[in-house]
Amino acid sequence: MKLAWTREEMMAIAAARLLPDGAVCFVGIGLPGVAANLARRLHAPDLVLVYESGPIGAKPKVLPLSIGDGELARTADTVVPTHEIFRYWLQGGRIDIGFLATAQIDRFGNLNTTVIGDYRSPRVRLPGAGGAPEIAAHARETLVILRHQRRAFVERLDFTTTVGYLDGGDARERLGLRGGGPRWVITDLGLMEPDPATRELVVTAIHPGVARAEIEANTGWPVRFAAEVATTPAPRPEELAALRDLRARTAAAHGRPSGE
Amino acid sequence: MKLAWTREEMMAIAAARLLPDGAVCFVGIGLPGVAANLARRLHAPDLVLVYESGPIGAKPKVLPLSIGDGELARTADTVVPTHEIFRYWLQGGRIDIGFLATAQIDRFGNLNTTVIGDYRSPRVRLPGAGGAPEIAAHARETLVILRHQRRAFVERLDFTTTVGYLDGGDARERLGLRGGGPRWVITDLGLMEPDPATRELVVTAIHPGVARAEIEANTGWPVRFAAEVATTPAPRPEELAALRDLRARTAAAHGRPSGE
Amino acid sequence: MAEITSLREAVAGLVRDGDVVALEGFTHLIPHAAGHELIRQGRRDLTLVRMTPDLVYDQLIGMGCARRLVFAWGGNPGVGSLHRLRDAVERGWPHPLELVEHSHAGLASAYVAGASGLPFGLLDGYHGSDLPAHNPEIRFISCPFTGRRLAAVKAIRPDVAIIHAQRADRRGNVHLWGIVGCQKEVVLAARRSIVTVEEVVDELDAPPNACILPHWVVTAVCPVPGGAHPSYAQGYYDRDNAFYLAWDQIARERERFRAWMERHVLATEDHAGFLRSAGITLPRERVA
Amino acid sequence: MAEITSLREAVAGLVRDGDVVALEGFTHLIPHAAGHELIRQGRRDLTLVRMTPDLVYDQLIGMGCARRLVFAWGGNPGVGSLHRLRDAVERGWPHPLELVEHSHAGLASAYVAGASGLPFGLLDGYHGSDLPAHNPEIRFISCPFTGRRLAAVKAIRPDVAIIHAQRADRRGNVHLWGIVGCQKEVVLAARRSIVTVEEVVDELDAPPNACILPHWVVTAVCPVPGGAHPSYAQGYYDRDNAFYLAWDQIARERERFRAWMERHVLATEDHAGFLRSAGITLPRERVA
Repeated sequence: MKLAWTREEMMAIAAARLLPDGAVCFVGIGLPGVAANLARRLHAPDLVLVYESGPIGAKPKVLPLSIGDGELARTADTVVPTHEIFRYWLQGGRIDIGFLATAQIDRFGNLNTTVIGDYRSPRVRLPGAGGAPEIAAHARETLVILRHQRRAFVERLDFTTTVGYLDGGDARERLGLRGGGPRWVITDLGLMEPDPATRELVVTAIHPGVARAEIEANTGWPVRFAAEVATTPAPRPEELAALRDLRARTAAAHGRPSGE
Repeated sequence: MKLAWTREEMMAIAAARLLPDGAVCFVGIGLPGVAANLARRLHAPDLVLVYESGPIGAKPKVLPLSIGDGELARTADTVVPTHEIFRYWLQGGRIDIGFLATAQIDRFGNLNTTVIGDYRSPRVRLPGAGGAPEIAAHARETLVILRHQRRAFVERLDFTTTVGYLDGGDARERLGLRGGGPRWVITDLGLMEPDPATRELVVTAIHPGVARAEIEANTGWPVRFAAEVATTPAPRPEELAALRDLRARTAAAHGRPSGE
Repeated sequence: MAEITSLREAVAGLVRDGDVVALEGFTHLIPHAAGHELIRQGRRDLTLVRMTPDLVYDQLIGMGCARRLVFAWGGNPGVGSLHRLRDAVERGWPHPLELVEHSHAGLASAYVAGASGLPFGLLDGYHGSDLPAHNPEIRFISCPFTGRRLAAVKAIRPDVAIIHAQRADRRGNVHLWGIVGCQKEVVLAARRSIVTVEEVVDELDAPPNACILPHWVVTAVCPVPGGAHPSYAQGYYDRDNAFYLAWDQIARERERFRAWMERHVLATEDHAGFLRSAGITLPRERVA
Repeated sequence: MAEITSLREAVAGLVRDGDVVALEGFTHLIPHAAGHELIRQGRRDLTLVRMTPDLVYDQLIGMGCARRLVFAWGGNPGVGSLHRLRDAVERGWPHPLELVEHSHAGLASAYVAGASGLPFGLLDGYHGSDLPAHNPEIRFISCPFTGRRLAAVKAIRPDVAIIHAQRADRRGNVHLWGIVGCQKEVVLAARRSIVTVEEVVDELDAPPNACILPHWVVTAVCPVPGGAHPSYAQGYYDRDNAFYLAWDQIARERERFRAWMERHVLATEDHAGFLRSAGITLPRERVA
């Protein structure tokens, strides 16, 4: 079946739907920017976007290519120093949703953005932690967005950059982290949520046109499915139109499609 | 002999002379403001005035009545938050001269601005520490200005608010304070400086028309005089004119004579 | 999230007896009108926090609203003593006042820690001073890298922060400028916040890095023109230095103080009524 | 105290082989021209410090200037990897690079500690992460009031801080606005500082609470129009997104990288020469 939308589009739209209007969202680098800005154009015009570079209340009209574009500063309610973002606004407990991308994730929502292979002689040197460890520690809840691939959904992280639920159960609480931890993982295949007791990520929704087997094949551990697995509602025309308009305006401004 | 100037004027002028052009001066509340602003009008037009309320590089045309007057903010190069003044600019080691007033001082330049009598049931409750403890700890050197009275120059402080040389010798260094400590004490009778070895304050200059006996009578410990005691040069006409003009403009602006 | 409301409603709804309340503003933008409203509504047993308790706390203390004072410098700037503060500390009138005493650097660090979600603030301070002996909220720790002894001050997290600012927009975003003290920090450190403003405008049009408190960190915004008097609001009116001088006489004796407060604060409805009753004209801003 | 001078003289006089050098600017105002000048003058064995090493450090690392990198996120923002950084870490080319790795919150706290004259910065961070196991400049301490475990990061005090700003006046007072990152902190934390600016003006006329570095905390001010390219200078020119994309190709192979750097950086006299040689036009600022 040829769908009228791509899985990339479904992923961005499914993520955008999870951002409630009026929430304060700390927008991590990469894919989160697309979904957060899409949400602002749909059901969440008062979603407050906070970027680690300093803008608070940014209202970009095109997707920024970086997390420090001039568009963010020009449209923000105010721009504060970077250290203040982390100390007053994040660590101070003012962020509702921390929205992250990652290179690797394990079944407990721990993230690796540091290295593939050994730290001292890595096979692939990834960019590093950036804001992620403290965003995931302090935001009231965390959303993680990434493409569903076996090399990303791994049995064992090469490096724990950012803590989700550690080894599950109440390990996160015992560590004393104040934020609630990963609430949703959004991929191009479906949605995962932590089991309330074990905190293992389980599939709770599958995007239209995706088979369970495809999720299993692309997850590096024996992935569990919730007792009731929903089918993600397909993108609505206004959602698709808003996303495509955003990308088109971004392409016109930057000469390329998106802020990914 | 009727002098053409008052001892108050001599004190302010003697203090102003000790502020070198280009130095960065943290201006404490009270008398320091008069001397610092006088210095700017005389030999030190590039004296940088930093006030604990936040103004950096203030260039007031009239004496402020408080250390947070609008005149300071309006004429400053920039105004930063109060906590930043203390953390980046003072504790960060950017202040050349900390300029303080006090209620009590002892022979080692320790200061009391907290209570007369017992802390828990004081005879006189004084305003408190304000910025003084850390100004005196971190400025490269400290100047202290106060009227020479027996109740102020005491054998023993009722309360040590702010450390000078503690009990003398290398006690200050042993405490680990990074600033150099009291360099001059300026009064309406003369100037005192710490003995290089014992760090006891000794009189090194006496203002014109003041007798040694008057200083002895107004100091609560057996005060020592340097081997060579200078006579402070009398106020020069341009110094007096600048001070009086400053006070006149202040009176016209505030309806009262000065920022004391 | 900020509600634009009257100061009376904001104080009634947000400040309770026994609360830890911080009215901030370093000489500039002192929330005097809010202090009066706390007095009118008869708040009791407050822990009052402030870098520089001046007239606003002299009034609250003299009217018996405070049980405890957390502070660094308590005087009438440029004039002299706070007579009501001294009367409470020296003679327990109208009742004893517990002191939690800091230096400016220490109290500022405690606010910054509160705003930063840290349990304590760190400073290279208090060495050799008698203050730590009288304040259990000052302790010393060792640097894990150098061994250097540093002061730790317990974070301050007020129940309510109250500040005055120049302007807010209709959503409740607040803009202040000039001497901004620790106002941003105290609002971020507090559970609830009240901001009185000179005016509510359609658009803030603030400079890019202006001191802005977004509406979602402010609980209530209350338009109170002249609400900082006798302090000042840069861009609106100057400091009323004559009032600071006059206060030295008004507050010197218990009876005259009580009579003045009863007549001008307790017997008036709001800040406009207070200004009329006390015959106050806001000093025009003098820009040299 | 700031001397207004050429970038060449400033680098020659103030940056030595083996120095700890921090080039700051968070996406905005990245001092690329200064990075080129460090390369032209052949500095070696530098410890490079930066929140977000991007193209500017890819170039310095690829040209063999760095021995050690202190950082939190090293990528080509919005594009992908830094190929020269990866080549140094993964294959030791042109020579091995020692990493001192932080999170943003940790490195920002280390700068703030440096600016504040504290030996360490405090944050509620790094809990459960593998980062502290690989970075001895991260330790944990206990809160003396609550017992809570908090991270301590060793303060960063660079020998030289290098930043780019929009404007300076003729005395060397510097004004920057928009995304200001940790630039003020890194200058205050450093022993010496170089600020390249778009222009030198007679009067800054900055807003009251603007981000200003007074001339007496800046060592050298160097007029370098376009000095942030391919980063941007708000109010002057936009980010050259096409260059960031192009860099991905230029830097992918060692030979092409070396050839490009030799032709456009080593063979040119200064930043104006670089811009001409590389055929760069500064993108006009697009204000929506």
